[in-house]
Amino acid sequence: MSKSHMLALFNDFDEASAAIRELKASNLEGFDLKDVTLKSPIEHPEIEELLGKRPVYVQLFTFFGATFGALLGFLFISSAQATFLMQPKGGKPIIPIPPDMVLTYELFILGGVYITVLGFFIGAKLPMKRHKLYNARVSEDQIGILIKAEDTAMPAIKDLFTKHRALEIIGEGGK
Amino acid sequence: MSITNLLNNWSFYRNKRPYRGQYDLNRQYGEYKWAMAVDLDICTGCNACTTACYAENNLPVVGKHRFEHGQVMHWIRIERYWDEKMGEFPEQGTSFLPMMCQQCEAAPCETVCPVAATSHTNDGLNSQNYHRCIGSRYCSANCPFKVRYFNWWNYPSTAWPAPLEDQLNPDVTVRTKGVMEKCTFCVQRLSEAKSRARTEYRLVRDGEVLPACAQACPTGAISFGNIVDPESKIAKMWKNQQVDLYKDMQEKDNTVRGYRILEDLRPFPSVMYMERVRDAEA
Amino acid sequence: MSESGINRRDFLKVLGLGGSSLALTGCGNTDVQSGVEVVMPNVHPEDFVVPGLSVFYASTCTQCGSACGVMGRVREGRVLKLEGNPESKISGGKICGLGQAAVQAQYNPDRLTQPMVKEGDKLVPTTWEKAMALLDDKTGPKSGISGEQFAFVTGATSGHLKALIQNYMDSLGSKNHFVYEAVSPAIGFAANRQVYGVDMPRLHLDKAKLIVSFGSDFLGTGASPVHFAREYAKFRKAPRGTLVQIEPKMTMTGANADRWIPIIPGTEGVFALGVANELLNHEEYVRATSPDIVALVRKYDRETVSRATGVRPELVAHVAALLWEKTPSLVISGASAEGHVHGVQNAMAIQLLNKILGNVGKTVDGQAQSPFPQIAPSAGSFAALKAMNDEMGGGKFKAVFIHGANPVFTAPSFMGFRENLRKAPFKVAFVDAIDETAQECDLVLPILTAVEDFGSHVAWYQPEGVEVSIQQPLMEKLHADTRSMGDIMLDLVKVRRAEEYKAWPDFFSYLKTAVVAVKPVVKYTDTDEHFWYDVLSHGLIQVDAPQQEVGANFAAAALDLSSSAPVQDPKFPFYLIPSERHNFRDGRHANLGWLQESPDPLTTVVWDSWAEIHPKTAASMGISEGDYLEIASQNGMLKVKAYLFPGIHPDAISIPLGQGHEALGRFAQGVGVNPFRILDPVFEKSTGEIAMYGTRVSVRKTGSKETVVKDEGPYNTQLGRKLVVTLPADVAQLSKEI
Amino acid sequence: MINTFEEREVEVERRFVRKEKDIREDIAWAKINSDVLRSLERPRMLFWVIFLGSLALFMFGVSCEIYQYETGLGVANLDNPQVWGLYIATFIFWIGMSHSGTLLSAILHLMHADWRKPIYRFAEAMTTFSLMTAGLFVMVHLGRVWQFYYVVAYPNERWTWPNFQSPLVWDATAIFTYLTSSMIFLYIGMIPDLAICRDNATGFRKRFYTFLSLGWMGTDRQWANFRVTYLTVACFLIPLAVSVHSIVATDFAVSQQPGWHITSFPPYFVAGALYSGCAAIITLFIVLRYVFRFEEYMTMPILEKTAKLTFAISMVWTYLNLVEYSATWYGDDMYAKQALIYRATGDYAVFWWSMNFLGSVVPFTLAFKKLRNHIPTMLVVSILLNVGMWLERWMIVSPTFANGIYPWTMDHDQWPAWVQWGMVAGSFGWFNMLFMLFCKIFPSVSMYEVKEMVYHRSLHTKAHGEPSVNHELAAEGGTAS
Repeated sequence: MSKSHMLALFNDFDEASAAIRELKASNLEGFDLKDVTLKSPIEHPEIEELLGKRPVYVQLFTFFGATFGALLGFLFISSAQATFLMQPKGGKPIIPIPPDMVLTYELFILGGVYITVLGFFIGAKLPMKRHKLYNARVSEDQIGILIKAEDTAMPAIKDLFTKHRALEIIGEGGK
Repeated sequence: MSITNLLNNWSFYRNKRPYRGQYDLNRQYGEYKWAMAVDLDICTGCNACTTACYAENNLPVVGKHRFEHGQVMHWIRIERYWDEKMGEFPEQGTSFLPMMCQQCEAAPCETVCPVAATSHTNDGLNSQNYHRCIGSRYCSANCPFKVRYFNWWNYPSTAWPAPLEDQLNPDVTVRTKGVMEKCTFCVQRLSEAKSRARTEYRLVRDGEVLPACAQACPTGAISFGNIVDPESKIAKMWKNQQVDLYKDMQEKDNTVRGYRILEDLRPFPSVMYMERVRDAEA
Repeated sequence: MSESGINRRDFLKVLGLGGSSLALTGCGNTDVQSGVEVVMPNVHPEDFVVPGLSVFYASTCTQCGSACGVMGRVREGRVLKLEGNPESKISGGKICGLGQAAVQAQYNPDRLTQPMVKEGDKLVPTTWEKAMALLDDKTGPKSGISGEQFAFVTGATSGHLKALIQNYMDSLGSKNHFVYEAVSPAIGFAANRQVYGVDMPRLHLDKAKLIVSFGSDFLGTGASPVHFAREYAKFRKAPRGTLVQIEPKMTMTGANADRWIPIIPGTEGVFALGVANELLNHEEYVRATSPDIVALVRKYDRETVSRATGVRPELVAHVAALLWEKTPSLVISGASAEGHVHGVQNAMAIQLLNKILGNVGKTVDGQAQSPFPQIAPSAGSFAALKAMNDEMGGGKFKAVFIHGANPVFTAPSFMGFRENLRKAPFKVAFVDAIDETAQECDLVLPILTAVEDFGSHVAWYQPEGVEVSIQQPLMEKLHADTRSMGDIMLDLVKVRRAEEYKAWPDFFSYLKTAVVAVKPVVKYTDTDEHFWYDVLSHGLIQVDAPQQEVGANFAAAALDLSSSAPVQDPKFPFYLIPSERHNFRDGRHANLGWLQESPDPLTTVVWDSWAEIHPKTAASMGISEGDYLEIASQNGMLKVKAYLFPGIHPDAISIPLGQGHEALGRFAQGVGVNPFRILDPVFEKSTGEIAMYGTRVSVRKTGSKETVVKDEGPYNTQLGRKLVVTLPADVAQLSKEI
Repeated sequence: MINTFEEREVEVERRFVRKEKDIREDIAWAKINSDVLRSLERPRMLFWVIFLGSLALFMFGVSCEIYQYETGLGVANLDNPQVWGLYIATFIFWIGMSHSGTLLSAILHLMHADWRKPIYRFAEAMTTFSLMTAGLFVMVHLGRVWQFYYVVAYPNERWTWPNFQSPLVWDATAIFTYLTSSMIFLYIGMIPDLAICRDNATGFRKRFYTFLSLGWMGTDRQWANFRVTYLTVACFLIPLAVSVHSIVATDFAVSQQPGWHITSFPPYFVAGALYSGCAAIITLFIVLRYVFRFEEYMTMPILEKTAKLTFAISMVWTYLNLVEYSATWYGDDMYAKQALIYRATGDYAVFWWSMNFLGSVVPFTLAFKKLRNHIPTMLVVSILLNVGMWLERWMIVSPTFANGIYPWTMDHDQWPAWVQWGMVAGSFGWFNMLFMLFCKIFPSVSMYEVKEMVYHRSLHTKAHGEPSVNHELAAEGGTAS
């Protein structure tokens, strides 16, 4: 059994969501909802909901990034101060807490931001090659639904899309 | 391992300075604390100290134009103040104040240097590390006494036309453009004396070493020594004048002359001044 | 590479040189003659070079006449710094700024490094052979010059060089050795001779409880500033002495006074007599004073004195009360009291107070009597130059030698010294840097500076015994083509007296012989050689000598100051005070950068001249700081910036001496103005000295303005900060201090 | 005609609640793309003229720096104690300028203020570039700039570290964090737009945008991650921005100098930063609107909102300023009081009073609706406000040096040399250059967010109006009602 891709472009978001809703309800053989990818010029939390729970792990990265940034920051700074030939300055302790807190705070943010972005790239799988069925119109004003399904399920899906006034349906190999 | 180091010595690293016991004759690397006392009553304002400092510390002569722009490099300067309540004439003379780096124990300049070019030495000096200095001038901005001098120009190439450079003291660095410099209490002399003393298994004797200004001063208004040694003249003078190195604000009798300048900013200077005396009945 | 004229090999050499000279500055060999750093392994340093270590040699400072003993710090054959010689009774291990700067004279970039001869209007380099030949041609036996036709102008001299100069004059049969000092103590000496019978008594500042100084800047400029500063420090220790300073313009000493009293210039004697009058209210003082003097003094009642001096009447009584209260006291007269037509009388009137108060023998004492009159100091005077100038103007001199003085710069313009000097056909200057006088000379011979040369000095103020200060080279000579003044003089003496001097190939041997001859006087028993090295290592010979007798002779007639009232001239309403700066003196040190940049203690002005004017006067004339003023006397005009200075009498204008050079190199030239130029021909009547404070000037605001370059900021008070705190003397417990 | 209840509600909202729409709802998405992409087309002659002018200005600044580098900082006419001069003043100015980008993109994003969407992109670019400009001044003012890397905590065999107590090190760290974070933020936020550019570009530019857009396809997964990331970074950026200028304030506040040693300095600096940033946004808003004909996106209602925001911030700044003065005046710090009196009456009095006038009085023009909607006035006022804010920074730095704690070294007659002015001018050239390049390379209006705006508007309209077949029609319906 081989799976192939198909992209349908819609002009109307409501139709697109209706199409997904119907796909979800259809329980077609050889088709799984997780293989549906929505491509859109803007974000659509409401349609994403239809696609089921697709967890985002960015915040986890954020948490660890910020924690490690702060922790390592403080340890790095204070041990640097302690080993730097022990230079007392201005009557302050060799490891002065308030200045170190300022830097710890900055490193907390630095770690947080960097690792969050790293998490984003991992989560969004960026950078990636564009899908061969990518169509430039989804970056303009059309919404695209990319599905991956068994070849057997394809005609049914195609019908479904056509029913929902898909402007264009592009299959692999130009079908 | 630095984390072990941190954990083992945490309380030491958290000590605020100066703390009593920081300097101790029996403690290695704490047996010296250089301090100064300036008797304003016998300072005549003659500027011998200034010139001596030029000679000892390779200070550049900047010339009229740069002097006008406030770029003079005198590490010790004699200030002259008229009495605020002066009438038509200064009937009680004037006040001279030799001002050099106060070698503060809690030096405002040290904390702000971004590259740690200025920090405290074990013998209580506020050191200036020329080759580490990047010239941010923050230390000067934060110095309440304004005794830090910045090399605005490339003096080594202009200030000593040949053969004047032959006079330069080889013990003292000639500072290039872009670094901060200031009075060091003639640290080159102190190091030499300390090293000499070490080879003889002893401490530097009282009076064995003097900075150039103290050595030149014709009236002997500048006294200098190791305040850790209770037998030294300087320690006795500080004690007698009821000035305590470790106290930010002194409580002293009215009859006693010792004080430190700008104590309200709590820099804990290492230079004690002794009040000018004037015969009010004269 | 080839285009820039450097091939690879040269390039590598340069690299090698640069690298190793960096590494070796501490331990490389510096050729002291050329100053060139020699890159070579340090296996053979010179005897006196201990690489990396400083060696101290004792010598004598010649920056002023005090002859302080100094120690020169020598490192790798270069003298780096001077410190005081603790064995010297004069310096006591201390040194002033002026003394410190001697090393800058040594390394001065504008030093004269080769003999110069005048061709046309210009001085051009020549060789020593040619120079000495020219000298021989003009002054040698063949020239037929007579002693009358020869003149030698020097600054104050002492020691064996003075003896040698004297011998040279003798060999020529000349008596025309003119000892000239632009700022000379001659008037004070004259008064002292009349009163005490000596040039200069010994003043015990440390023993006095009260010092009343009439314009004596003993801390800054006087006879022996370093010594007096040390005495002053003792005077200020418990029981703390009180200093009262009476002068028209605040000097450094005045700045340290407990009471500073401004006075109309020239009326100091009147004030002194007024104080004497008050003192004579005490019966015991009357008993000790001769009746004619009492009668004279009685004329000076408070009101009269106040009118004459411009000082409030109660202050006259106040000073007298202080003198009554605090004994022993010491009354000193100084330059600003002496530099007047009646200067000697002023000084005597002031010294009279010492007599009345019984200070003579207590705080005023005799100096030690020097057993070596031939090397005793000859203090210079203005009168000497005046006499010389008059004779020179008559075209009398065929040859003039000048050493240690710069009369073209310091002689007032009314003398026409420069023009008269040109009348002499052959002028020779012995200098280490070309000054105004040398510029006028036909032959200029480069001599060694004090730190390169041997010599001996005797100060005219000896605090304890007699100190013969020995000067030895602290380094080899820096410039190969310079010669010791002593060597030159010895050569010149040998021209006529070769036989007598053949034993001494150079001045060093002459000096050594002469010094060794002192051995019996100091009861030294070891060998000559030991004595010599002993002397060199101590830098001085301390001789115990009997004290001079000090009398106290006052004649009422000599004290009459009734004619001393200042002449009022509406065209020139201001008194000119050409003040002597402690670092510049008569201006011979203006070429030292350190001194130019060392702020004047009171005004903190640097690198310039300025006119001090009282703020009240300035306000009435609309003058503010930095305004250019035209200060004109009958003999000239100076354009100089105003500095508002409260420590000056409102009727006086003060311009410091020492600046305004037209020569003397890059540090001195074009800096400030020279107030010597505009002095009026007013002379002290009994000595013929110029009355330095007798010139009257007018002041005009020009309208142009420029910043006064000074260390002082925009405020001259402490703005309420606790920087310098003043404690009343009765509260302070100095006796409990350490 | 109002017929139905829904229609009436819409009308009420149009008239009273949302008097004017920030942006028209009938803009077709394709038009948004083409309008914004148009700004990336080959520039006109005028662009090159201004660009070359900026370059020349920048090169002048560079030659000043070369001269100063060779000769020493003395050529800037700095002295003891006037050690900082215009360099640090202008440094704070540029740092302050950077804050408004964060305000618009992060704070207003969290607060769901939709009107920020068309203008935040260039504001954020402004943030990045003004930080880069500020960084120049840190370098320029160093005595030995060739050793600036000593400030960086890099591991080395000598165990030599920077002094972590120094506010300058905090500065360096904070600015590094801020610069990189805001660059990342700008970049991340731009990825969907870069994808649009990619899809519309050809040739070299296509490869360039393809590389930068990282293969963005607008999939649901990408959008979901994007949304969270954007929100999280925004959350970090707000405290970061506040901390950056607070740290710059501590450069002064931790020192003992009178006029600097003030507790309220951090909020005062932050307020000043937002203030000058907002004013700069107005200036650039007007310029971009005119140059790129962005009237449909950078609309008057948005300008008015920005102006209102600026006014509010100006009043915060004024308040904090007055707090500083009165705390000093009624306080017991003699040094600070003398310094304050000196500022008001001394050599800098003219600048100090102009600073107060420009900073506290001129913003009242923003209180008038008529003036808010008058573009030339707004242009002039926004520039004046920034002049005032620049003066404020100068008045913080220089008078304190001139009249510090120590009376002997007070220095009243220092005037910055042409070298300093040259570098200040050069910094404007540098900023201009960068900004102009940015506008020609990257879309200065966020296309996808404007689309969202239009989309949400139409959704909103749809909720109350009649259902429509496609969104274009819906938009039409929205305006018809």
